Amino acid sequence: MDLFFQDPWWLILIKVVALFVILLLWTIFNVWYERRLVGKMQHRLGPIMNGPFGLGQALADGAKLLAKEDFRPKNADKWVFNLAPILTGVAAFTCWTVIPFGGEVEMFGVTTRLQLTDTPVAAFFIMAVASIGIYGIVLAGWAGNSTYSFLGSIRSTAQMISYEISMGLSMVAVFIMAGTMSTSAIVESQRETIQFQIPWTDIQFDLGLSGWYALLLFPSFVIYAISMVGETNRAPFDLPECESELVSGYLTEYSGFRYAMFFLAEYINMATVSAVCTTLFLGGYLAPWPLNLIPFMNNAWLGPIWFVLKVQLLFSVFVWLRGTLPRLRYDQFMDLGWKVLIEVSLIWIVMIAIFPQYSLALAVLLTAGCYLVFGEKSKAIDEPEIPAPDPDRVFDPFAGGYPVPPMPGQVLPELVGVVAGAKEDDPTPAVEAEGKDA
Amino acid sequence: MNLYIPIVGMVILATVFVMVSMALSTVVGPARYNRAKYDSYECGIQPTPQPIGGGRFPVKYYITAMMFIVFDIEVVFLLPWAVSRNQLPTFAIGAMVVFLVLFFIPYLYVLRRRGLDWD
Amino acid sequence: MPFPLLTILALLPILGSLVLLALKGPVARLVGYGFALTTAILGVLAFILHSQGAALAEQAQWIPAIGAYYALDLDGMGALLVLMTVILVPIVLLAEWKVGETENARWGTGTFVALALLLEGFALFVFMAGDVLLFYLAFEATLIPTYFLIAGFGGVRRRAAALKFLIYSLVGGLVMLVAIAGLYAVTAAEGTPTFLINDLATLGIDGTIGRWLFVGFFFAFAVKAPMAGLHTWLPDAAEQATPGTSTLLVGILDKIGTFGMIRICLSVFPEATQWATPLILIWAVVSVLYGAIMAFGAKDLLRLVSYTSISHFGFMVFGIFALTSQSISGSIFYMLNHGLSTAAMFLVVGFMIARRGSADIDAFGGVQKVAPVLAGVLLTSGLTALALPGMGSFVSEFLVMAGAWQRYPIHTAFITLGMVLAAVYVLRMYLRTMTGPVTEQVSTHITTDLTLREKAVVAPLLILLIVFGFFPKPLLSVADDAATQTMALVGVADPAPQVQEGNR
Amino acid sequence: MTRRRRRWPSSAWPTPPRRFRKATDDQPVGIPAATLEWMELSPLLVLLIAGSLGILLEALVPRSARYVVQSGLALLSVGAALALTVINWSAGNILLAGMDLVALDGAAYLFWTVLLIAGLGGVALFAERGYGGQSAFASSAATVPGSPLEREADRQGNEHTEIFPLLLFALFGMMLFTSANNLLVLFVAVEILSLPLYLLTAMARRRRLLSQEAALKYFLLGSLASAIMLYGVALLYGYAGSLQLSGLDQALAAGAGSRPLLLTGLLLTSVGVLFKMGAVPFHAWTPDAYMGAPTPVTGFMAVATKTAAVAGLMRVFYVGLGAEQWTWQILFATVAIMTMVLGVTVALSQNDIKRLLAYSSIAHAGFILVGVVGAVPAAEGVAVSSVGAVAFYMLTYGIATLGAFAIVTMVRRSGGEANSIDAWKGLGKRNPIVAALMTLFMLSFAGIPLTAGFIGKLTVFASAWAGGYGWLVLVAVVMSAIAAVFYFKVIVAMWFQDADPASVGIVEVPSLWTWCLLAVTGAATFILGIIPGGLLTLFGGVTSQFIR
Amino acid sequence: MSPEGYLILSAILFAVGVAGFLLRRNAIIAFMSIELMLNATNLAFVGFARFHGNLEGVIAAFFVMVVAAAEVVVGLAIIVAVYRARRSASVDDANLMKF
Repeated sequence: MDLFFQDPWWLILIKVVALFVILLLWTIFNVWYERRLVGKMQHRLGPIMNGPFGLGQALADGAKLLAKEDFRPKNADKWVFNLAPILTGVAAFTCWTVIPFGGEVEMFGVTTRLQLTDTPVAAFFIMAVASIGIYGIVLAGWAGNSTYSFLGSIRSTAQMISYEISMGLSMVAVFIMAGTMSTSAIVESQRETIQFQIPWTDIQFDLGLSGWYALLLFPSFVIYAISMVGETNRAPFDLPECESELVSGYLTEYSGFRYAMFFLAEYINMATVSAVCTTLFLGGYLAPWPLNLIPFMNNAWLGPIWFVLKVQLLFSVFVWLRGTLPRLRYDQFMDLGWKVLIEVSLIWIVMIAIFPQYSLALAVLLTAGCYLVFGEKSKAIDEPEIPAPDPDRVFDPFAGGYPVPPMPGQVLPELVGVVAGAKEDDPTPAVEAEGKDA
Repeated sequence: MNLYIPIVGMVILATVFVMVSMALSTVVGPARYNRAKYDSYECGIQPTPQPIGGGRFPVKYYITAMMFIVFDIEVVFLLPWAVSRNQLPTFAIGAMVVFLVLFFIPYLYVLRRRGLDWD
Repeated sequence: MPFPLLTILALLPILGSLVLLALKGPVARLVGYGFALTTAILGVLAFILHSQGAALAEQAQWIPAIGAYYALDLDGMGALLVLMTVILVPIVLLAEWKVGETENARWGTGTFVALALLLEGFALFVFMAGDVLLFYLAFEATLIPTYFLIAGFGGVRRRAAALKFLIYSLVGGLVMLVAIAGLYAVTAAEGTPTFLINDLATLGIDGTIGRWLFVGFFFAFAVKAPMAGLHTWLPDAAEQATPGTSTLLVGILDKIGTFGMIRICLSVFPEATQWATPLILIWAVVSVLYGAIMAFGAKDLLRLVSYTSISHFGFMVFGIFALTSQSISGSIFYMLNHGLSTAAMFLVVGFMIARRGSADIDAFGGVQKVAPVLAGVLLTSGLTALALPGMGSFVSEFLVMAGAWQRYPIHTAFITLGMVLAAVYVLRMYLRTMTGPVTEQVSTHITTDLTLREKAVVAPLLILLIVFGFFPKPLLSVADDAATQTMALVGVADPAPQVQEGNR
Repeated sequence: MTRRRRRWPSSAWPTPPRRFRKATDDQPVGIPAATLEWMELSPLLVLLIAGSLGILLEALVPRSARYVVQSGLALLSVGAALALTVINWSAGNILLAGMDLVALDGAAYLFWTVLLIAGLGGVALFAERGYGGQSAFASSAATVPGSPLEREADRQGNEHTEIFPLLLFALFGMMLFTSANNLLVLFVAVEILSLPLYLLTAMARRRRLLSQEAALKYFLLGSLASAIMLYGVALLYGYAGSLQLSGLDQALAAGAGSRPLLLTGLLLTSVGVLFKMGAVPFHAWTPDAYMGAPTPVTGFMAVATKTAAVAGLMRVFYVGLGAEQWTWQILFATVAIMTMVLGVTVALSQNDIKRLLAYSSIAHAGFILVGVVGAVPAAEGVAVSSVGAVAFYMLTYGIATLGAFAIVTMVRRSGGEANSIDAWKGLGKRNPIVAALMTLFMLSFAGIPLTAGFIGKLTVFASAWAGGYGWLVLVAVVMSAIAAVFYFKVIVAMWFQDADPASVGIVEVPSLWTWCLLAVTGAATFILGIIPGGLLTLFGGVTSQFIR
Repeated sequence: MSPEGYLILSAILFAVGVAGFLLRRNAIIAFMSIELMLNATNLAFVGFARFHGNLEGVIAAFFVMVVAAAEVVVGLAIIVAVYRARRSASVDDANLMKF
């Protein structure tokens, strides 16, 4: 009935093994790539010692972890503690089964696609499997039976499910446009070029620009791009494992290779979400514009190259974010997810549901609207008013019973009289109780 | 069904890999007993006794979880509709818009009641 | 639609009770009494009109879905009972003029009057109902005022007695409700559902279903007109309630039982009636004897009177189910007479108790000496109860016996034994309380003879009883008509005297 | 090759993407356009929209104005729904609406009317806050009972005006349940009606631990019941191959399919509905939920849930499983007997008025089931159908229940309700009017003539007998005689017992809401007891027919 | 296609759910048992849909999912409230009301 049915068993075997090996190698490469790139950004070298350009570094790290003691804290739940990394690891690999690397090719005399398999619900399948990965994290935190890991896993779960919604919603827009959830069909649907039409006229023109959904569904793309960072717990959204608060989050109790497994999964996941992004929004294995105008460039065997390039580019963005942005506060992070992304996604879905053919214009409209609502001006409204500290009032270092740092303009009591202008006053800390249920 | 055979193959391969390497690490790695090492990690102080299951944590997380469930279901409903969006009559599109609007109302409610605020 | 005399007659006391709820103090009782008297006048008027042959029936659609009508209809028996009711109520009210001032009373006299009027109104509805559902409705509705009357005024254990009364009546009533539901099912299956007694009578329900329904109705009536075995609520209620309440209870309310037997059981289920007759007759005889024997052994005056009533009700039931026009006519007439005589008994005993502060027979003795009028009145009313010739009750009792004798001589012989016992217990009671030496207790407590009010209460009762005894014709003819009608509906002919033996 | 659209050679695959900017000849494929009968469905829609609007208002209107806006909106919408129902009914709009999912027939309109009347009563009870300016609902349900946060919310005078939208949603679910022509809709409706009630149960202002516990029990048992019911629905679907009641009926007529499947499905489906009715052995939640829930909720729940449940029960079993009546009649007869016996006997020993009324409601569920068992269809020439009788019974019971619970809210001690019967002693002396009304309602419960309850019982018993279940009527009658005992217990306490100073309950004067409710229910109980003619004709006749 | 396999599986799952509800005392576990029952029903629905060759059962499964979600939301709210008030989620501890 379809191409994938016709794959003989040996071809499937070859593809599975090949994909597995590629993923492992690519991940090892990515670890090195990230460290090098961050190093460059921070004007240092990064790993250079092992192998050419330090390429063997990640491999060495893996080998080291393999040889480390892999112990389980005595309070931990035996089964779940072991199950969690397995779940996470397997889920990370499984996602890739439906990602298309290239189009239809001849291979050993069989016509097949450069893709392990595809199903009518492939994109949905990815979401589902990714959710199983979340189970791994929850269970890891729970099984560790330690405060840090538990809090970390709770946080990480909350974070991942929060961003999964906007991720799902942004994907819905793609499905509306593509009319399918099959990953290869989505890619193919982006092959066609965009016909531009000047509003209120019949004039149409065609720049040969492929109809990538990153263009056609720009807001969805942006939302997806943000959510995918949140989904992978990467900076600036790496709250579950933020060292300053939670030691290592859900990973706190893990060591040895079980730890390595989470580590591996995280990097695979980064690649996964990038690959999904590529597939859904960036034309997957299709040649980028203007190269797509050259017939040769659309050779199916070139597909993997375009694909890997795009994914690597997105991966670089991950690294870039990590190298430049500070970590968000948890409330800011949740606010962004719940109050901005979902809201915008919902509106966008409604728009696109009604007028899919005007998506470009609508995207502009929505972007403008978002700027108006969430832009600089409204910042002041969102942020709670912080009363300006009264410079005349002396700082109470134990306001509310906890040691607190001085606010701008305030002076530590021991500095009174030492610093010019600082004088003692009666300490009346203004503690404002806010009713929660407004 | 054949579509899923490669997936099953991948799952098996990945499981084998994960389990073998985990088993390998226990064989290869050392095992030196240290009582403190097997305690929960808590910055070196005596660990707080923890009931299995983690004890108490902010209700906020429950709200998040509940909201997630609601919205996830929404997405589930959107998906089949989205796929067949251009084969559907206007009524079905209108119905989905109504559905989304109905979703927006409680969302707005939670938002205004500061159910989504973290402090 | 003609002038709705019957509706007004029945609604007037109910209206009166509502008015009384709004009033307070002595005014209430006066106003209430006014209502009672007006009702009495209307009732007498209705009776006279009926005996003149005026058609007083009223009928209107009520609940079409189940075929219920608002139908009021005054037949001979109904007319007699209406007459009795409207006469008794003012007398009772007069007798209980100060009921609200006793220490046990929960509410004032006004409330008593209001409840009594309410009871009267519902009772009138029952006696005039031409529709089974309406009958039932009013039948059950009487429970509420009665319950409050018993529970609100009287002895210390009155609440338990009231609850006992209520539960017995309710069970009986609800069993009747089953029968009514069945009646609906039967008539609905026939075509249009109806609850009109006249329609039902023409339907002639028979067969197993008819017998079941008969049993349902009869059970309710047997509880009401206490037949031995289902009677236990009555002595308790009578003992604990005030004499006035007991009068209303036994004199008016319990008549509903015998009334219903004739009105519904006999006319709607003729076939089942004949089926059940042998058993019921024996039951009635047992009732007569049981009541008499219990009265004989009673130590409490009120209980004694209530047991005599049980005996007398057995009498009435016997007359009804003997199924001769004479006996039925006698039973109907007996209902009237029993109402009056029991009223006299209860009220007089009540006067005694009010003075002595105890209802124990042993607490009295030699009252004759200190209160001769009281003693005389007690004797007279006692004689009416034992059906001395010359009293109204004699006429009716004689008719019952004479009618029944034609068919059931053996039963009648046992009944006669009951009459003998009646004479014994009444006279024994009189002897033990009134004659003999004056005890110390009696002399300290019974200081006054009957007051004017009390005389005014008893006088009309005794006068009426004696008048009926000597001149029963006008009333008896009404009862005769009713009996003949009933016989026609049942479809049983009077046995010819010469074949009485063979007809057994 | 560049712009060639690749067509996949498979038909099993989704159709290839169609680009919108070129798609001018969009023809809907295979999916027929749904049609909605807007006017006929308007009562449902009004409630749904008003409920949603209520939530929106909750978000947008400032707190001080919420009470007025919400209670007004609730009253208006329920009133409007009632008016629309009556309009549709009198216009004779009998049809299957909403793609045959909703049956708008006489029975549906009948029960809608009863439900909406109960809804009006519910709104009045919910809106009452005459006792020290407080409603019966928690100031902040999310706070821990007894915590500083709760005290703070109390102090600020917060209140949950969300109760009104919740009420509207529950009412919507009930109406949908009543008219569901599809087993799935039935299930969805049962959830729509239950979920708001679970929440409302947990929101009592006083005795919140009790209230939360009641909600927990109600919720757990309720969702268990609905899960069981759903499994039954699945099995019936497996039997018939259709979720439509008419499909079920046809499958039964054809006699195809496996009978074990059918019987198991039937049994399991009835469990859910019987649970909602509070019939034994699925009654365990009733006393706890009634006792723990805020009294206004209890009143509303007692009436409306029961009405909806019995209506749904009759629709499923009369319309869908009518051909199987010899199986389920005996089942329901058994359940009815158990329900009556248990409800009555346990009620005898209750000393808390709400608990007493709860067991009384169980007993009443039994009486209603007696009416259901008869299964007398509405047809020309049949005077009282089972549907009509049951609907009328529900109306009378509902009116009395609303009134009784309204009075329960009024008798108070030290700021809270005094629910112990001891507190009611001597009420007749302290406040004869209230005591008289309560007496009237109790008499109506007991089925004493001249009250609406009597006519209700009569019609139900009559229809059961007409359906050939005379013996069941006998049992029911014996039970209602026993039931009278505990109703009279209340009456006795009010009129004949003297107040105990330690536990005396004072009648606090409520606002106009409760007074209106009491006036209406009292008058209706009385009037329906005397002249039920017109209404009974309407209820009992062919106007109460089911359609498939 | 015979639905028996699915039906048996779903019946087993359902029975497990019922047993879990009846035997476990923790409210959350009891509640999860109910969710299990709902999902067992879903399986039955889908199996029957396949057997009858119509989509009604599949649609039903969708609705059941929604209902289950709504139930989760309401149920967790109540359970959390109870848990916070009395620091226990055991059904046996909810004992303020007896008979």
